[in-house]
Amino acid sequence: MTAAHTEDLFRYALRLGDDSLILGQRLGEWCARSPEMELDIALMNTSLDLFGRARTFLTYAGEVEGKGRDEDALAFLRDVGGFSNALLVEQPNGDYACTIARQFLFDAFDVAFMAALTRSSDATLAAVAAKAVKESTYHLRFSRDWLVRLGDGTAESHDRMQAGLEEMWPFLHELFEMDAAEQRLVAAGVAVDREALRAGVEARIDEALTEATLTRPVDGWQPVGGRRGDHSEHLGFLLAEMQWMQRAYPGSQW
Amino acid sequence: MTAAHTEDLFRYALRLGDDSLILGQRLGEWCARSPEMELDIALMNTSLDLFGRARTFLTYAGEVEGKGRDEDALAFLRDVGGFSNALLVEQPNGDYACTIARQFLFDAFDVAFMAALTRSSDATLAAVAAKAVKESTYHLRFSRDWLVRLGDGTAESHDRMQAGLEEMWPFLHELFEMDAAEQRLVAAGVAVDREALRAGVEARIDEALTEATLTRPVDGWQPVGGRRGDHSEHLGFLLAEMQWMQRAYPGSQW
Amino acid sequence: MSQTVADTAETPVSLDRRFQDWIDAERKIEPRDWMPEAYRRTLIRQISQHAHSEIIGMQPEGNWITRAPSLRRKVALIAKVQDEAGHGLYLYSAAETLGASRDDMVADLLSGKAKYSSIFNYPTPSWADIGAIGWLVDGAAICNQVPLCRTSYGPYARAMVRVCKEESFHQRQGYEIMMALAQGTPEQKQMAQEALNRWWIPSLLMFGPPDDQSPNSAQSMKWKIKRHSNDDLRQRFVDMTVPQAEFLGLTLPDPDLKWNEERGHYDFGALPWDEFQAVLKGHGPCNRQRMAFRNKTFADGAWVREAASAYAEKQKARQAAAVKAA
Amino acid sequence: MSQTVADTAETPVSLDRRFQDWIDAERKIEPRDWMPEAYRRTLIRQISQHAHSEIIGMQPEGNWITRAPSLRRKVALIAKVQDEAGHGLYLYSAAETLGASRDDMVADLLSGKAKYSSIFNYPTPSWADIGAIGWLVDGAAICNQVPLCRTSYGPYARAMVRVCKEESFHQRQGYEIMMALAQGTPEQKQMAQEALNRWWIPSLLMFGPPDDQSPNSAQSMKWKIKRHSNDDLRQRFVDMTVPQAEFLGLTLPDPDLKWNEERGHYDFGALPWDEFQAVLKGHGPCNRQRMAFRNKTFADGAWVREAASAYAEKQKARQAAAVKAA
Repeated sequence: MTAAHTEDLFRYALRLGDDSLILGQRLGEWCARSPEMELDIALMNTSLDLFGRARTFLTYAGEVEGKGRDEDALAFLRDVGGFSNALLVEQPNGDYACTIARQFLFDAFDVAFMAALTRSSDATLAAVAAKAVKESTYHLRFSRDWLVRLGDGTAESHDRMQAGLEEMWPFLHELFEMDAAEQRLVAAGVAVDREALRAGVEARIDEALTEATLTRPVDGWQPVGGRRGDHSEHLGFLLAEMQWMQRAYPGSQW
Repeated sequence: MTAAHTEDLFRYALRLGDDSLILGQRLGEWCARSPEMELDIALMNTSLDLFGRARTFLTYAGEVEGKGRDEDALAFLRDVGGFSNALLVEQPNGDYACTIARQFLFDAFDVAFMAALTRSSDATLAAVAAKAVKESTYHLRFSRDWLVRLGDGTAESHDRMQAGLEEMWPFLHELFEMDAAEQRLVAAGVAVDREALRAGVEARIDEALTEATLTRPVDGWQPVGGRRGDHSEHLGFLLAEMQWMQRAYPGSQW
Repeated sequence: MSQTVADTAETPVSLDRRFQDWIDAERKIEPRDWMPEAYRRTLIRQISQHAHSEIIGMQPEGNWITRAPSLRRKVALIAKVQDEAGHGLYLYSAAETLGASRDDMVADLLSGKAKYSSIFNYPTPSWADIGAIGWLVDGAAICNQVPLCRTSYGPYARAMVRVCKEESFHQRQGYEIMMALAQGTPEQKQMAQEALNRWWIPSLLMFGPPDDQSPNSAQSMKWKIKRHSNDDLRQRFVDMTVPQAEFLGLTLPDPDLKWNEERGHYDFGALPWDEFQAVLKGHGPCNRQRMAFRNKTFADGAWVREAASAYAEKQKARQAAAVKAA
Repeated sequence: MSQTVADTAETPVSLDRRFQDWIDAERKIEPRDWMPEAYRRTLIRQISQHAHSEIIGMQPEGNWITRAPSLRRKVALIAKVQDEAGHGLYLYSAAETLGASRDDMVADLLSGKAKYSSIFNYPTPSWADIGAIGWLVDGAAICNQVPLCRTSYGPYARAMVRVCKEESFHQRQGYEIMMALAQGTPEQKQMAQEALNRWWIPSLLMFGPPDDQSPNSAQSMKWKIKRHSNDDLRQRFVDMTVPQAEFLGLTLPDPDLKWNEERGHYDFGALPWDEFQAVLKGHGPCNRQRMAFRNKTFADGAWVREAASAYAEKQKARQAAAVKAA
C-alpha cells in the first residue's frame, strides 16, 4: 500500500465509523424516552448494531493509520473538526417522526451501500458489510414501517411525519457525495461508488413515501461539509456529552 | 487562622461561589430563548451578576485554600461530587414559569442572606455581599413581578406557575440548612445564621404568593445533600457542557 | 394443573385445600387453573411491580448511555438497559396471563397507584454508580429472584428463569466495572468507593422490612410465591458480597460489619428503616423525577400510539374491503 | 427640521427639493418632519433588517455561552450577547419613530419576509469562531456603521453612535480572543486559523454586492442613508484587517491577497458571489436552523406574553375600579 492509499483508506474507514458512531449516539439518547417499550427496545437495537460497526470501522481506521489510536481514542479524543460523519446523522432527534425520517433516509441509503461494500476488495470492509447488510435490512424494515404508519396514521402523525421528512431531506444529498480520496478508492475497488446507488435508493424512498401518503420534499438546499469536518452547531454538544468521561479522566482504563 | 477555620472558610466561600456559578449557568442557557427580547436581557443580566459573584467567591476560596486553584480551576476542574451548591440551583430550567419559580425562591432567600452577610467579620465576604445585596434586590423585583404576572395572568399561566412552584418548592428547604462547619463560622461572626432568616423569607414568599393568587405548596419532601456533594442527575450534564473546553484542552490559556 | 386439582363445581373450602395440596406437592399453577382470588391478586401485584421496576430502572442506568467512558462499556450498558425493557415486557405478559391488562398496569404505574422498587429512586451521579448498580442491585435482585424461578405460578417462574440468567450476566458486568475502577487511578478508586457508599444501604433495604414487620410474608410463603424470608435473603446477600468488596479493596460503609464465627454469618449494623419508609412514601431523592419522566414520556408518545392504532384500523378495513371485493 | 423645510401644503416637487437641500446641508431629519415615502420605506427596511440581524446574531454567539472556556470569557460573551439584544431593541425603537410597529417587524422576520444579515447563517462549531466573529464580523459591521453615525435620519444616527461604541469594544474583545489562541498551544493556534478560514470570505461578503451590481446605492447615497460604496468599505476593511492578521501570525485564506503599491491598497481575490446569492436565498449552512429556532422560541413564549397582557389588563381594570370607588 502506498502512503497515499493508506491515508485514503484511513479516511474512508473513519468516515464509515463516524457515521455509525454519531447515529448510534443519537439513537442512544432515546433510551427510556420512546413512545412504547417495544420502540425503546427496537431503537436500542439499532443503536447497538451501529455502535458495533463503529467499533470495527474505528479500530480498523486506527490500525491503518498506524499511530496507535484505538477505537476509544478515535471516538473520544477528537474535536468537532476531526469528525467526518455526514451531517444527517448529527441532526438532533426532534420528535419521534423526525428520528424516523432521519433513520429511514439513512437506512434506505445504507442497505444499498452495505450491499455494495460486501464486494470491496478490502477484506475487513467487506466482512463488516456482510454483517451490516443484514442488520440494515432489519433497520430499514423498522424505519420504513414507521414512516408508513405515521404518514398514513392520524392527521397529526401525518403532519409530523411530513415535517420530519422536510427537516431531514436536505441532508440525504451528502450521502451520495464523494471526494477525491473516495474516488481513488472506488477506482481501486475498495470503496463503493455512492453515485451509482442513487437511482435505486431514490426509487426505494419514493415507493415508501407513496405508501406513506407523504409528499416528496422539493430538492433545494443540499448542505455538505461533514466529510471534511465542517459540522453543524449540534455536533459540539453531542461530543461534550459523549466524550466527557474520557476528557475529564484522561488516560484511565474503564 | 487555625487550619480548621481555614478549611471551614474555604468550604463556605466555595458553596457561595457554587450557588452563584450553577444558577448563572442555568440562566445562561436561556440566551436567545426567552419569550421576549426584554426578558433575554433581564435573564442575562441576572446571570452576569451571579457569574460576577461566583468569580469573587471562587477566587477567594482558592486563596483561602492556598493550593493554587484559581476561579477557573475551581469552576472547570471539579466533578459532580466536588460541587457544594444547593440542589435548587442545578434544577433544569423547565418552562419560563419553572425558571421564575426557581429564581423567586432563590432571590427571596438571597436578598435576606446577602443583607446579613454584609455584617460578616470577613471583609471579603462582607464586600461581595454589599454589592450583591443591591443586585439581588433587583433580581427579586424581577422574579417576584413575573411570579405575580404569571400567577395572576391567564388560566394557563396560573397553572404553569403553580406547577413550577410545586416543582421547585422542596428545594427551598436546603437553603436554610447549616452543617457543623457553617455553624462554627456563624459562631465566629463570619457566616450568616441561615435559620434566623427563615421567618422573614417565608413571610416575603407568602406575601408574594398571595398577590400572585398562588397556593403555597405543602411541605413534604425536603431533599438535602448538595452541600456535601450529593447531587441530582442533572448536574453532570450541566458540567459536561460547561467544562468541555477546559477538559478537552487542559492547561491552555484563553 | 389443568383439571386435575380444581373443579369449579367444588365447594370453595375444598378448592382451597386442593389448591394448597397441589402447591405443597411443588407442582405449578398454570393460567387456566383455578386459583384463589387473593393468590391471583397477590401475584398480579408482585409481578406488575417487578415489571414496573424494570421499566423505571431504565432511567438511572440510561442516564449514562450517552456518557459511558468507552465504546465497549457503552455497548454493554445499552444491551443491559435493553434487557431490562425486555424483562418488563415478559413480566407484563406473565401478569396478563392472570387477567390483568398491560394498559391498566401501566396506568397504575403512571398514576402512582402501583409501586416499583424503591432502589430506583436513588440517583446515578457518577459512572461508578453504573458499576455499583450492576454489582449490588442486580446482585440483590438475583438473591431475591433465584428462588422465584421455583415459584408456584408457572408463567412467573419461567419468566424468572430467563430474567435471572440475564441478571447474572449484568451482575458480572457491574462487578467488572467496579474492578476496573478499583484497580484504576486514585480518582477512579475514589469514584468506586463513593458509589459503594451510596448504594450499600439502599441495596440492603431492597430485601424489604425485617421479618417481624413483614405481615404478608407468611401467606406468600405458604403459597410458595415467596420461598425465603426477607432477613434470610438479606443475610445471604451480605455474606456473598463482603468477600467481593474485600477482593475489590473497597470498604463497605458499615463499622458494625464483622464475621460472626458462632452464627457463621456476617453481622451488620442496624438499617435505617425510617429512610426505607420515607423513600416508599415518595421522599427518596428521585421519586418525583422518575415519575415525572415516565409520565412525560408517556404523554409525549400519545400521538405515536394513536397513529399506530389508526393505521392498524385502516389496514384492517382495507383487508376487509379486499376480501369482500375478491 | 420641524416646520423649517417642509410644509405639507407645498407641492410634492418643492417638498422633495427642500428635503434634499436640507440633507445636502448635512442637517438631520427628525421623526415629525416631512419625508418622501421612499425615504421612509428605505429606512424602515434598513433599520429593521439591522435590528433583526442583532436578534438573530444572538444565536451563533449564544451557542458558546454555556461552554466558554473561562469565567472571564463567559462573562464577556454574555455581556456581548446582551448588548446585541439591546441594539435590537434600540433599532426597533428607531424604526418605530418612522411609523413601523415592532410587532409587525418581528412578524416579518418570523415569516421570512424580512431579511437579516447573511453572516449569521454561518455556524460557530468552535470557540475560536467567537473570536473570529468579534474581530471580523464586528469589525466589518463597524466599517459599515461608523458612517451611519452621520446618516441623515436623526434617531438612526443617534442609535448608531451607541451601537458603534459598544461594537468597538466587542471587536477588541474578539481580537483579544484570537490573540490568546494565536499565542496559545498549537491546537489553539490551529483552532484560530480554521475559524479565520471560515469567516474571512463571509466577512467580505457582508459589504454587499460590488458597486456595479448594487442598484439601490445611488439613491441611498443621495439621501445620505449610505455614505460610502460597498466596494470602498470592503477595501477599507481589508486594509485594516491584513496587518491585524499579520500581527496574530495567522494567514488570511486568499492566495491573491497582496499589497498594491500603486493603489495604496491591498488587492484581494474575486469573491464568490454565487455563495452570497445562495445564502441570501436561504441556502446558507444555518438559515433554516436560525429561523426555526427563532420561530420556536416565539411560539414557546406565546403563553408568557399572553399572561403579561392579561395581567396588565386586570391591573388597569383594578386601577379604574379603585379610581371610581374613591
